[in-house]
Amino acid sequence: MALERERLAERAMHRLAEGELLELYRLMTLIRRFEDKVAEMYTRGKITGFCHLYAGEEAIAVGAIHGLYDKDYVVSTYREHGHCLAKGASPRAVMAELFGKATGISKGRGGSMHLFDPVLRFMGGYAIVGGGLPIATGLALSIAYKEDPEVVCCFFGDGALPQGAFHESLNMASLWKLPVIFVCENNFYGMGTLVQNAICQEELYRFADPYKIPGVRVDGMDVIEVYAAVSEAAARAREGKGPSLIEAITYRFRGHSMSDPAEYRSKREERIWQERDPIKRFRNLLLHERRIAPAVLDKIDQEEAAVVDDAVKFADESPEPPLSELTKNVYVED
Amino acid sequence: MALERERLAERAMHRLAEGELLELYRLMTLIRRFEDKVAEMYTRGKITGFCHLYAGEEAIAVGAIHGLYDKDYVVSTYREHGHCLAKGASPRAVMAELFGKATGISKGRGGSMHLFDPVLRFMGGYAIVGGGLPIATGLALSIAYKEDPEVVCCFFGDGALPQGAFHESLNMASLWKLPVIFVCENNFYGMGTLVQNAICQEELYRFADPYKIPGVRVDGMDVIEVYAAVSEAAARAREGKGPSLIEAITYRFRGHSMSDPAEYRSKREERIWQERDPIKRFRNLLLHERRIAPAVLDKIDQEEAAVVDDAVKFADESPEPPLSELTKNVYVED
Amino acid sequence: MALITYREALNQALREELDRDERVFIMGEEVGYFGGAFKVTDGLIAAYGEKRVRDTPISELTIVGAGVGAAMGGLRPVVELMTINFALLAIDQIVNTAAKARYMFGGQAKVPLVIRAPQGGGHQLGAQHSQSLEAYFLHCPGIRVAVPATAADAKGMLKYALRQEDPVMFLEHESLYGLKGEVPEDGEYLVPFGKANVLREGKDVTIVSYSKTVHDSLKAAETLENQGTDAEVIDLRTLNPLDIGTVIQSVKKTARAVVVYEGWLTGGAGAEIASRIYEAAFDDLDAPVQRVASADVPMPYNRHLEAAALPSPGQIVQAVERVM
Amino acid sequence: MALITYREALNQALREELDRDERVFIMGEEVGYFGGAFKVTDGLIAAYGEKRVRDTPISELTIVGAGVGAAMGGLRPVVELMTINFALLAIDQIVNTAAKARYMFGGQAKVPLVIRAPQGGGHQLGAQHSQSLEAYFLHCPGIRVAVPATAADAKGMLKYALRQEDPVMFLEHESLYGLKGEVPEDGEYLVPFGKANVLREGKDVTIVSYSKTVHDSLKAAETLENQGTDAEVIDLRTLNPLDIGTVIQSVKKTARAVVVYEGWLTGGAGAEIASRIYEAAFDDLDAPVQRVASADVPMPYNRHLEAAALPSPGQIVQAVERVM
Ligand SMILES: Cc1ncc(C[n+]2csc(CCOP(=O)(O)OP(=O)(O)O)c2C)c(N)n1
Ligand SMILES: Cc1ncc(C[n+]2csc(CCOP(=O)(O)OP(=O)(O)O)c2C)c(N)n1
Ligand SMILES: [Mg+2]
Ligand SMILES: [Mg+2]
Repeated sequence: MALERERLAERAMHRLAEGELLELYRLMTLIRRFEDKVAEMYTRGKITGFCHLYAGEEAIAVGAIHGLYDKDYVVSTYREHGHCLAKGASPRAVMAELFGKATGISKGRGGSMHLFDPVLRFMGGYAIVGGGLPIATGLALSIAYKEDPEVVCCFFGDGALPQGAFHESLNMASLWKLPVIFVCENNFYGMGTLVQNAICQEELYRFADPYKIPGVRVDGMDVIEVYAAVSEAAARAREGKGPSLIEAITYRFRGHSMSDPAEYRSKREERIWQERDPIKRFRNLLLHERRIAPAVLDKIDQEEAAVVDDAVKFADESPEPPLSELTKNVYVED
Repeated sequence: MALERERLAERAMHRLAEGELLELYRLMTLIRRFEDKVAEMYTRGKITGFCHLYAGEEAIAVGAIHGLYDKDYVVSTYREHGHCLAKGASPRAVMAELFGKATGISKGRGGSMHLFDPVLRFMGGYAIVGGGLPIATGLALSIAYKEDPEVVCCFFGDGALPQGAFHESLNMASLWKLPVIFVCENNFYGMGTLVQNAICQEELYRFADPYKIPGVRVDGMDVIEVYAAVSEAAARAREGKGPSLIEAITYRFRGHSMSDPAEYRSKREERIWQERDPIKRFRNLLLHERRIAPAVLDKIDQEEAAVVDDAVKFADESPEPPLSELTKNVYVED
Repeated sequence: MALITYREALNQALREELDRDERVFIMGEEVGYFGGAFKVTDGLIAAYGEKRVRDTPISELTIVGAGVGAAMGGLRPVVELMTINFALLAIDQIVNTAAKARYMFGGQAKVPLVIRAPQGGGHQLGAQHSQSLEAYFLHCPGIRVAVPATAADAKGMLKYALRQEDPVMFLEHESLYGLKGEVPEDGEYLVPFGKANVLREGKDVTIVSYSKTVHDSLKAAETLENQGTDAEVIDLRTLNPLDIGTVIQSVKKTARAVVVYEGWLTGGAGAEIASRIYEAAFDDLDAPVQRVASADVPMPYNRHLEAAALPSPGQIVQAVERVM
Repeated sequence: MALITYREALNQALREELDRDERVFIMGEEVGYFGGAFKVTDGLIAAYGEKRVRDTPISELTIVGAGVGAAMGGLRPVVELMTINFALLAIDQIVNTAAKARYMFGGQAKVPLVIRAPQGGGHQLGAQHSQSLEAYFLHCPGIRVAVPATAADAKGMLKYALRQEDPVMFLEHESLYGLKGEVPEDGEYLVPFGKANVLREGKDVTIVSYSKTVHDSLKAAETLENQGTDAEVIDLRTLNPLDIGTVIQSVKKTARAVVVYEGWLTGGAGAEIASRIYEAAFDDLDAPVQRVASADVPMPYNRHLEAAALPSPGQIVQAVERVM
């Protein structure tokens, strides 16, 4: 099956125009730079609270969302900066949110774990493990109800599989053939717990079987492979054939959150995964297989660095939400 | 696989002494008579509240619990009169509970849905669908912790499979190799909902697969087949090999509860299942395969009828719990 | 006006709103072919089809979560929880998502979700099937709490719930479904949230209640009248918003108040209502506010014990006697 | 006595009880090798092994349910919920099983289960990670609610919890873990439930609080002292049992009371405490009881908004000024 996946990915690769490939590279680079900068700003006290970075996992958000249409929905977790940026959010709005500013994507009320933009159809980061799956299922139900052509792409971690919500959602989505793609980011850890200490089945995609939906495992460090799998699942969903489960194998390059030194992982393990860095790997592929000039990619690197610097400047200079608005938006304003 | 099951059952049948077979017959007969009498008492207003009868499903409780040792634990649902009687409860104490009397198995505080007897290791009827599975998992954990030789047998309906608690419990029990047997009584309906309208997978035993535990489907109208499957699962559990999932196909002969006329089922369907009546079937088997004299079985029928009449008399004559005890036992008494 | 039951009034409200607004749909366990565990949705699937009236698996957490998602997707779901007791499996999605989404997403998320649930005791259903849990939702900013006591309110408030934008816990009492009352047939009959109803005027004492115990309070008021005490009875209708103004106005007149509800006494809605009365009318009160509620016990099955655990007109009369 | 943190005191209590009673074991997410999300169980797995300190999957409902089952099976589980916010996924097993089993099974079931959970805001963790939910458990007969404010109480109360038979919600405040205090080293140091602690004697006003806001109240009392107001500060320690006697005794002396807590204002524990004060000391009160609590909003992330949403010593001082 892994072979079939790779063949699919290869075909997808050849289908993609150079502009698209560069766009994928740009987005992954943006996310990495963004997260590195967030870490720096966190250390400097500009960002507080819980802050879960996406570095290392960029290929999943970028590949998956490239497999969707603009009007498709995304539902995510507390580790969602990457998904939100890949869905088209302005780095300024996301950074300003982390700074808690009024110009933030959630007006400074949400913070790192609760980004939201209905125009982009980025339907929220949810911080209860497993909490996004029922929401995604309901969004998919609304699509089916309206007979709209969209799909929902729902991201969550390996840690969510032992949650009842995962199973309830898969059953409901399958039973009703809802257009939702469940993307499990298996980075082998839920906080400090190894996946095999949390789940009796390490091949997470196998949980699809009893629900009679496709379950596949992809290399989550390969943006094209993720893209291919999600495109396929999206097409299926759009045809009314129901949900899919995609398990993307990945690794987070940092601790669980900014306050976790990840002492439960060995340096050796980290090194092995650093070598599979999805951005480096994709860069090599662009350079050697698609013969893109290094200067083109270097330029993107510089541009994205500038974009992130600009986002920080914007966030820093943005106003705080007024104290007078403390109780605003608990309910609909009359 | 069905064939293998049958062969296993046949072997078990031959292993069982005549006394044991008669005991199985006696218990099934007791439960049927008991439930018929409960229906009568309900109609006469002696019993109130929700009341879910077990008629038609007797082979599961009786077969399964015969596959256990006395010191093994049973956890059940709101449809648990049968399990409780099969575990050895006095019909007097159960009937008195339904009458709400101080002599009831739960002192009149629980009612039909909440029978309990720690001495019998009947660890309770739970009325939240799926609610018993985590309890059973925890009891199994306590056994493993104490390195005791017991197992837990947990009964629940097909309606519990879409509940998160089912999946969480299977995962935890498998992960920790706990001595628990999950027995799903698939009677095709959760209230008025057909199993295929609630679950995307009709072969419920297949949910065992991703959890890497044995999953089998047995004929729940065949007391010996159920017995054989549970004995096997219990042996496995006692050897430290962990949980099993057994799906027993059955049918409830009455509505969901005393207030449900079951209009969603066809008369034809009901007739087909009446023909598979587990007690009639077992009676035939005893008469024809084991050459037991009809008079022996008739005598049991009469005795159990008398036992049930006696239970009603006892319940009726028993005292109400005193009003002064309204707030007793909310907390430990000092 | 027509004399119909609380159950029929709810059914009528659902029909009218299903007719009026295509985005309205119903989902829950047994709401379709079974007609609802308490028959509130009876006949709706035949009239509106499986798309508008959807039977679900037994998966409370995901039923509610999917309701939130569907509401965010632009629909107006009515989620029925078979009884409030099962809401405890779904309360994470109620408290952590439905109630918070608008605020935590900077005012950009809309969750016009109505969660209907029968609640209450009195039918010997035992500890796990007899609870009244409105206090849990009252103690959660971001979600409205409706507790109608009459057939007319059941209709008008449910219709109102479906026309406003906030999520709502719509709590019906199992003992009220058969209660008849005059209900306007008008398809535009709405009872807005946050307006208490003075059901009986009186000058000696204010009895504040909601849901089923409103009727116990009215019964108590009759007994009191015979004893020469003239009680004012107020039905709050919604706990969030809470129309404390109407209550205070009454207390300023009577100088005495009794709060009656069916939830457990300790930490129940009555403590909040009483506190608000004291805070706004301390100097007007001639006696401490009395609370009449369920005993702090898991509901016993035995009928006499259950009756003793529940609030009753007799207890209300006694509470009034204590403040006179 | 040793000067140690609240966190260390809890750790010590767990060690001592693990040593004392073989039936005691700990289970929860990250309690083992990670040492607990807040490091309360740090080092325990190394000392006691995987049997006594068990890492679990993320399955709150079943973790708690399994705790109930294990307790029924004769053990004394300490279940850690990583934070109280996740308790909402498990509250069905808390309310419908743990709290009810003894009563509904006629006094025959024993559930000596301790559920530990950090709670509270103040660290910009946003709406889904900043709640204080003690009111949900206070409003549920059958389960004790412990809310220790000091290192010594953290130790003594946790040890007491593990030696009594009722299920307990043991709620720690995230902001208190680093707080130091003198803690008896005695392995038999127990702080029994239901005995409030008068932390500061005063004659002008009674400030009643628990958990973290006890410290805000003590700070406010200092400010008040400078202003010439002599405040008595009472730490309730447990909400169930609730030692209202100690509070009433104080109020009879001061004639004024302010209740301070971090849960949401509406429907919070403060309403219950205030109601009990009125009911027992109405004639002694010179002013209505004031409640100082969190604003009725999902916790905002922005630091200034969060600070404004939380109760503070300044607000307590103002509340006292209102009753003087
Ligand atoms: C219901 C719930 N339980 C516990 C937590 C605390 N928590 C936050 S993230 C996390 C680990 C999740 O791991 P995983 O799903 O694999 O996602 P990852 O962080 O690896 O992306 C835990 C336990 C939570 N937020 N929600
Ligand atoms: C959590 C929860 N949701 C809903 C109910 C209401 N209810 C009681 S029994 C039942 C059907 C259960 O069906 P099944 O599990 O197949 O058991 P059966 O009654 O067929 O034995 C439902 C929906 C409940 N008791 N608990
Ligand atoms: Mg992970
Ligand atoms: Mg069934």
